[in-house]
Amino acid sequence: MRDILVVKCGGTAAVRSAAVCADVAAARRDGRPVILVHGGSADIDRLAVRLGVPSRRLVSPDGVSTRYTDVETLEVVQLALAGAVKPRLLAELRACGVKAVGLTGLDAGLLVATRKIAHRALVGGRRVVVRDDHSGRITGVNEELLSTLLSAGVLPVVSPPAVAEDGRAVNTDADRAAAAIAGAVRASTLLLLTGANGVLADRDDERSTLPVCRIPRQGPPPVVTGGMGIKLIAAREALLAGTGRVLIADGRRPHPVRDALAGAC
Amino acid sequence: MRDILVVKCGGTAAVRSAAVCADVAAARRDGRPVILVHGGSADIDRLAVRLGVPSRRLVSPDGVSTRYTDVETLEVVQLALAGAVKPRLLAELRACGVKAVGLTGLDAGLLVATRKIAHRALVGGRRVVVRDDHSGRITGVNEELLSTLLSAGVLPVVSPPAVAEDGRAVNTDADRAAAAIAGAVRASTLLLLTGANGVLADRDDERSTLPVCRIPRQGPPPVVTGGMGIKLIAAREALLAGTGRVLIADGRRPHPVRDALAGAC
Amino acid sequence: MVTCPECESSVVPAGTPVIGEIVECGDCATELEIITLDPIRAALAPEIEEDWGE
Amino acid sequence: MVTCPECESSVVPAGTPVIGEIVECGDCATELEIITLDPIRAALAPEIEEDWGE
Ligand SMILES: [Zn+2]
Ligand SMILES: [Zn+2]
Repeated sequence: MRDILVVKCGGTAAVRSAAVCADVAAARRDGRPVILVHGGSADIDRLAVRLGVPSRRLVSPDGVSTRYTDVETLEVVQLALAGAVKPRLLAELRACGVKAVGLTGLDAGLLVATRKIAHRALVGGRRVVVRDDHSGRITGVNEELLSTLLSAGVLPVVSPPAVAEDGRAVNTDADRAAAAIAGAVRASTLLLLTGANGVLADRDDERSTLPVCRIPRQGPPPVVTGGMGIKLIAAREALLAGTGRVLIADGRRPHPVRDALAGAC
Repeated sequence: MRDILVVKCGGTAAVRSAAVCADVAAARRDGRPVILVHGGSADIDRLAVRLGVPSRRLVSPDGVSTRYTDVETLEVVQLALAGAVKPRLLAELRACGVKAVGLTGLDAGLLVATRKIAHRALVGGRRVVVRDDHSGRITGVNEELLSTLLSAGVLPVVSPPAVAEDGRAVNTDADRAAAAIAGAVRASTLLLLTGANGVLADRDDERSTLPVCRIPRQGPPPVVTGGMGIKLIAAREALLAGTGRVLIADGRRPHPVRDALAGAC
Repeated sequence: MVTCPECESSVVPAGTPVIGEIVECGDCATELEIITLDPIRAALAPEIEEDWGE
Repeated sequence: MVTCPECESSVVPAGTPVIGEIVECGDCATELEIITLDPIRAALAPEIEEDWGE
């Protein structure tokens, strides 16, 4: 399988998912194998409100904020991603004439993760040990399933959760899931779409886009503001795993994928 | 692909889904290609209550009761089936060592349906024309997707909704979805598991199980009580489409699939 | 009270009609569907292929 | 007030402690995790591999 493109489409309202689907479908129709990875924070938050489940954040000692995924939140994550976001993307891709199949990490062990049993985090300004969080780090990808589908001309649409060795669902960051997938299938390009103008040198200046962002092999990435830290970590993981290149680009444009592949960002 | 088994597992609490998964996994491990089809009425009803969406029934002039699927209910159906029931089945199958992939009719056009624009129904004792119901009849199955997965050793786990020609989701009866699938893949056996002791001659006598139930090619089936009418319609559709045989058996037993295949019911 | 589009008889629904309700013309037995309530109007009820168990 | 399992000093959490809270022993700088509140007890806080951005 040659020249695989992995596109990660953010879950915020700013990223135009219909435009992403249209571009992805065009690439697919040109014969390029494509995998679409998605999150869905806006849908998760909305459903959590409707179900009366509080949305909480964990702030790690290094300042990164992630979703506090207790058992009830994990249920909401699964409902929203598999039951709301994914059907919408499948319908949009179908309208563009593309055969797409929705998957989470639970499908045939697509994304295997190790749950992190304990986190250190800041909760309400206090340093605490959190033990009821169901999130973790991806340790394996069922590359065979993806290859089978790509060979059959099907476009996989993938999201968290992943599955732990004990068979339970584990939430995981969708950018890093996309990175693990890109590495596993040896993608030529991983495109991370975001609600910003790419990686900014100055977060308050939309025109300060970095044409190239170098990331050290270890330690904190050079830019950490506005959720960009995790994207750069994901980019590093993808590159170290053998992905050809990683693009971080604006998902708010009318042609987010086409423009990013053409060099705009 | 030889000797395909399609098992439909009901969505009520009475049917033991863990036992079904264990039996299905055993058949799979013996090398038999299996497709599992599921509904999820208990989960749909529970989620509808949590979301404050009223569960209503449509009673057709011939007395058959089905879910009144307005737009809000359709959303609940999708959330519950794809986001709650299916992950649970996938986890149970994984625990039995089987690679299973969850699908709805929206995946690569797996189940294409024609939405019935208008129904005649009894609502609150009155005869009315219902136009906001999103349900319909299956007109096509993407048999190729199922074959691709079965050939790769994957067990497809399928549920409604289906997709209409306009790309929107359409609710559909899970028994009839199983029948359409069994016909499309030329299954040797379609097994419909139920919360009763098979097809009963007398609904009040659990021992009145019919060893064989003959169904006329057209018109009402011989038994219509307790939801059995739709199962027999589904059985007829499966047989007319080329399924080898249809078994309707008790899903409450400790080994529902194994026992049914061995002739118990 | 609605007027039957077939025979122009007056048809009086029993009780308070609801949107979508099917009423039958007493004169020509045509089935009418209540389309609006205020003012109350009716049209021919659609012929629907009866699909046993759909 | 809890007793440090390392040096047996008394450690007084600031304000009302919560389950899971990490407090540091003033004498030996060991990190303790509040395990129960009534009675208040603490154990060594787990060493956790810090994974940037996990
Ligand atoms: Zn008339
Ligand atoms: Zn001490």
